Amino acid sequence: MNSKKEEENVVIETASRIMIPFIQLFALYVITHGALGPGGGFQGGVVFASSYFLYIVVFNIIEGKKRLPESVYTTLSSTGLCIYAGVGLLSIILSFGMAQYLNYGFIPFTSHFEKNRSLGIDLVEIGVGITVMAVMVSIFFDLAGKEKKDKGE
Amino acid sequence: MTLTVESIKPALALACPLLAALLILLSSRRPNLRESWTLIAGLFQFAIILSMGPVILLGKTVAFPFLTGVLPGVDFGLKVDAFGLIFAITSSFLWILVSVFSIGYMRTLKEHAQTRYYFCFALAIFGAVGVALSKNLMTLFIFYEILTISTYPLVAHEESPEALFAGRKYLAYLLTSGVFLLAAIALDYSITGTTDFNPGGHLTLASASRPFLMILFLLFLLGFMKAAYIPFHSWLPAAMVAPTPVSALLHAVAVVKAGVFGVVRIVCYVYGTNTMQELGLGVMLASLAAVTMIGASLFAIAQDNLKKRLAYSTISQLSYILFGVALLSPMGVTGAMLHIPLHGFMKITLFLCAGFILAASGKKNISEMAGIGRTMPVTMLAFTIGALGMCGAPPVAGFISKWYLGLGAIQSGQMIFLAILLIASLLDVVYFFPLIRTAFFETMPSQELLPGDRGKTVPVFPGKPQRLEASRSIYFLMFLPLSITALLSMLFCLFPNLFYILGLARVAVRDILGGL
Amino acid sequence: MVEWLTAEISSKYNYWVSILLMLIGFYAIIAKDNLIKKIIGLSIFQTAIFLFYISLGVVRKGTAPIVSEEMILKGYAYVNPLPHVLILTAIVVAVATTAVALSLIIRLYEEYGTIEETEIIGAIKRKEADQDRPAF
Amino acid sequence: MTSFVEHLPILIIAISLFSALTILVVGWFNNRSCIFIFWLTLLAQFIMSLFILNHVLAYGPIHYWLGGWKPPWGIELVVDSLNAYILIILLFLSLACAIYSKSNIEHELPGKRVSFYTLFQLLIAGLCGVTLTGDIFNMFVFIEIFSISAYALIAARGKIALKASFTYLILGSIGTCFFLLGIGFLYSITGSLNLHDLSILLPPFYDNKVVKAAFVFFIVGLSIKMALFPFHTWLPDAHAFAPAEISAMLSGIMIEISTYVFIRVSFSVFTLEFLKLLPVFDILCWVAVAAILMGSVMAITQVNLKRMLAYSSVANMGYIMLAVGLSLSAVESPWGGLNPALMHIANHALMKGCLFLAAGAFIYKANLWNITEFRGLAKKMPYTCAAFVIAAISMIGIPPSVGFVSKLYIIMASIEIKNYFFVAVLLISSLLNLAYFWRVIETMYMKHEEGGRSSHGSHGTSEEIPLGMLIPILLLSSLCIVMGIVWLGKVPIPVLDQVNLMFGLGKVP
Amino acid sequence: MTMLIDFALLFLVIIIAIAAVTLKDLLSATLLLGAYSFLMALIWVGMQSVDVAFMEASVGAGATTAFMIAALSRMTRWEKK
Repeated sequence: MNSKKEEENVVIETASRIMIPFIQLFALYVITHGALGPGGGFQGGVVFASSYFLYIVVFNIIEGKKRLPESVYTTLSSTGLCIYAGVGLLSIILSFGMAQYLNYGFIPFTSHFEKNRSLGIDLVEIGVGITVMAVMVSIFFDLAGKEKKDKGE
Repeated sequence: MTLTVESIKPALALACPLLAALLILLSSRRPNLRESWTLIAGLFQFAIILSMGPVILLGKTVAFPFLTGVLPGVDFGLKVDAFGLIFAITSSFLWILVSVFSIGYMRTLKEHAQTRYYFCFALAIFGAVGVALSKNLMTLFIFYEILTISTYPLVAHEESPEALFAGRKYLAYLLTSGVFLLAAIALDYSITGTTDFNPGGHLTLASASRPFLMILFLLFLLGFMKAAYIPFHSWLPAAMVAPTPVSALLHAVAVVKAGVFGVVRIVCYVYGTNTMQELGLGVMLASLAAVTMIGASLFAIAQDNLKKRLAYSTISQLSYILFGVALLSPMGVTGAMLHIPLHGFMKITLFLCAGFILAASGKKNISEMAGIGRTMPVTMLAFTIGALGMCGAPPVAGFISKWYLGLGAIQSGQMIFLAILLIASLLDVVYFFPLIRTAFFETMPSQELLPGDRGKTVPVFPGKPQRLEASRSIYFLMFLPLSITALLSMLFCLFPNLFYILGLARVAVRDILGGL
Repeated sequence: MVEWLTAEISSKYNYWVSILLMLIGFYAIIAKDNLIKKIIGLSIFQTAIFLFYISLGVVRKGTAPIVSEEMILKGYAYVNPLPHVLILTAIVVAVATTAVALSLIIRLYEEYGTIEETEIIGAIKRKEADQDRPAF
Repeated sequence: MTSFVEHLPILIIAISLFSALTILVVGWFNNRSCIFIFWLTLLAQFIMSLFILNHVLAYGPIHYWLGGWKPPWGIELVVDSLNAYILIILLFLSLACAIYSKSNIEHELPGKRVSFYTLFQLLIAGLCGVTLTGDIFNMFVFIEIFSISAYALIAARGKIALKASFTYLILGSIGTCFFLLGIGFLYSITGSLNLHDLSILLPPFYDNKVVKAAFVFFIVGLSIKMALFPFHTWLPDAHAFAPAEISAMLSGIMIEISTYVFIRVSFSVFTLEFLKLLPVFDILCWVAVAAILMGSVMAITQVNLKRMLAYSSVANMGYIMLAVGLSLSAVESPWGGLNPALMHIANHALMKGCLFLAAGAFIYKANLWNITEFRGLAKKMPYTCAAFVIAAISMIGIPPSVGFVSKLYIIMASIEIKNYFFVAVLLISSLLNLAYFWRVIETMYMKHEEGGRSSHGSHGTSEEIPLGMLIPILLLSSLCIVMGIVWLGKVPIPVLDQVNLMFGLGKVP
Repeated sequence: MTMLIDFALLFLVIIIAIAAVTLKDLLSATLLLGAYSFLMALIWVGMQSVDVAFMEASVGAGATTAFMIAALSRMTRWEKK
């Protein structure tokens, strides 16, 4: 029974192995082009997370957890948010209290104010994307988690 | 017209019991220390309060503002005037005596939770003296409620179902009355913008419509339910389950006196005698008082339990005070003011006697007390003095106040009031006399098994009269205060100006009505 | 009357649909016993509100923004691409709520073995009656 | 040039988020240190809030434009005296609950410490956000943030709490959806979301039906969130079965924050002129009166202490909303305008915080839930019981406690508008409070355990809770008295006066 | 023409919403909810709010559905009554 199932899954596994990188690539595209077109950190993050959903659905949750252990996604989610909130703080710190929170123009990436601003926004988008990805995956693990671990084996 | 002296003395006087309460809590494991705090605080407080007497007699008032300006026109502050000082002197002096008595009583009966007892007692005195020294109704209300809450654990001290029921009844009545009082104060404030006590009153006919003022007076009257007038008196006999010193506190010193004190404040210092007269409220109050005086006396006759009988006697006696104020005549008001301390001294004598009898012999009911005058002669003598005072017989203090009350009734021109006063006094005789007769002139039944009262009775050997009073050294602590109060009750008749009391009453009446 | 109605419907059909959807969602929240169904209802309800918001943006493109001259003089110009951004946030919030609700449902199922509300309440009541204290 | 203090509002929110994440990460390595991060953050936030209050009182409101974008395009944080006041209450109570939670959570949810503190910190971030923001949509987002954290925190205990949390989730979501709809209506009319901006743009449309509908949506949505009488059904179970410090937060500050939002929306967005067009506030008064009576009566019937306290919260929300309802018509100086409402918000936070923490202490020590089980408790836990009594007395409204002061002010306000029915209801409700609190006190102090009296005098049986839990309880209970005296002495009134001045309430001096 | 598509989509959305609420099979209901979200996203594309549509498609139709299926995998599939 078990072996049969595995055989059946070959097609799906292969297909997903091919698809997942593309999904992730697309997610990265969405994240980085948030400021210009539709999309952004959040959507990209969700799309990125959905590649993991696919992985978990096709293989199983144990495999999924091996790929992305709890410690990793917890750290990722905090790192992402640290980037997001930290950039905001940086703008206060680097301008010595002149600029407001989230006023990215004051972060000296380049000498150009507006460029700084767009770079800052990109950074924030990346932060958001990482966080959303991690959080979505963690939610999915939590929801689908325990029972399968018990029954699946 | 009256000069105000700013002084910290009122605040100090209040701080004494509060500090004592804290110290009592802290030294809960060392009974001797704990009880000495009470006594020390009591002595200090009495000294401070008494020291204000001469100043007040000069017609000045002593004030201590501590929180100004919360509601415009209402400062939370203390102000001592003649009338307030009378009450303050009474309660602070009696606190010392009752404390001494308590020590003996509680130790003899090995009562539980003594720390709580002394703590609440100190708080109750804090409340009572606060009521006496309050500058306005708002401040008075605060202390009034503190008094209510802090006496609850005392009433329910025994923690038996009966005591708990009594405690609940006590709270239900008194906090409900507090609610009425708050409503009345708020209404008063909303129409006049002040709640200060003025000797002439601050409510006039101009401030609101007649029905409004009458309803307001009714609310105030309901608010001072601690005065235990007749339809709302039943909490007082119920509270008799408390230990006897507590009953003494409730009946003679703090609680009920705070009630009557409040009513007098309302009549003389909020409404003013003129407004009362014009509204016809005096007659109403007098009728209420008359009904209570006579009704409570009749109830008292039917009681076998000594403390219950004394409770009804208290209800009746309190109404003398209401009655005196309701006469709205100088003499009547003087009588009422005098009756507050004088009744306090007499009633506390009676209660301490009852408590001593209970502690020493375990007897609660009058029918069991046959011949007790032989085993406890001095106690019963003191009791007799107190009882005589209640009836208004000359060598005891009660005579003075009744004399003034009678004069007041004549002064107000309504002879029916005088008649009521006489009838009530007669009834007093009727319910006290049998007790004295039983105690002194009936012999003890030969074979007597003492009621197993709370398992703490001291055995009395039948048939052999024995001086119980001196049998144990601790009894001295109970024996002493009741002798002092009995003695003082006599002295007040001879020297009514002891502790400045008559003088203060005169000053107060002069302020209110412009002299006797 | 009919014309008014058709005019009303054809000009504001988005709103009518969104209100209809809200009612459907609300019905599910209130009337359905199943907790998952309640969540579905909640999702529908929320999405309907988003539809309402988006419709606002569309209508505003056709009509003039309601701004008086006085306000323009004061320097307030009101053409605002905000609602879209708002809905993005609101969608995030909605999915978060759903996730929390789902995890609650899972734990409820583990605890009581059912996801029907009345049965859960019944179980709690029974337990309380047994122990004479809260089911803890 | 912005002064340092002007950065504080955003920092309060930001460090709250930061610390939530830090706790999560640090929790992986060492879950004992979480609590210290949590404490430090809260302490820092509390100190910041003091600075903010000082700044606001001295120099006027702080307007902070996030990202340097000017409103109405950007998001704005506005701190005026109302926010600053609420913020201090919020952070103070959070601090007390945080200190309390160390021992309690170790005992109650040993395995979930890290996630508990993370969520707690998020809850505080959300509450701070709601308080500080000057943008109505932002408000919605923060409301959802703290609500979601609250759902999770309530459910932390499992079993019955799960059901309570789910009910709250459904009703809360409906409430916030209504709020969102209200925002949508307003936006469709004005095209702005900034609170101040809206108040400038709205006046021409006051008789527009859409604006009125928006207002009604706000009222209904927020009534659900603040558990006003007909919508209170979620509250008792949610408050009763959450961990103690969360109950304290829920009752003490969370529903009050919803009230704050209501005040903010009514007075800052729809200004006085609009409110005077509609009889909404009069209706609100009557609803609040119903809430007071209903809550008190239901509280009397409860056996479970925490559920009783929860119903008492329903009644207290009634007090606050009654005070808000009266704020339009009562103008005389000390009790006019929003004074009584704001006072009661602070007072209720103190009292309910203390009561719930004490109730949690009983559960912590002996798993005592029902009032009948409290026999002789005063002997075992003297300090906790004393604190409980003080807070209970304050709830009843015995002077000079805080409860008395707010009750007095609401009564005076009702008298001013000559509605003696409200006065009667307030007074009756204080008697009802007496009825249900005295039952507890009596059981704790006056009744004995089975086999009981023999253990008198033996002091060895004292089973007091750990100091970390005791200190916040004692702190809050002593503040119940101290603040009462402070209120009577009129000390914090300048803040409230500024609020009234800002909204044009009360008598114009 | 666009209006017609709009009408069709809106009509479909309502039908699907009703179906999602009434179906006894929770898994089907969940999937219908995903479809509902997706159609909603289409409608929003028609209203020129691509950004929101993208979000709804990824989050509403994607993540939410995934979560619900994950949750359903741990409990009963059928609604009682």
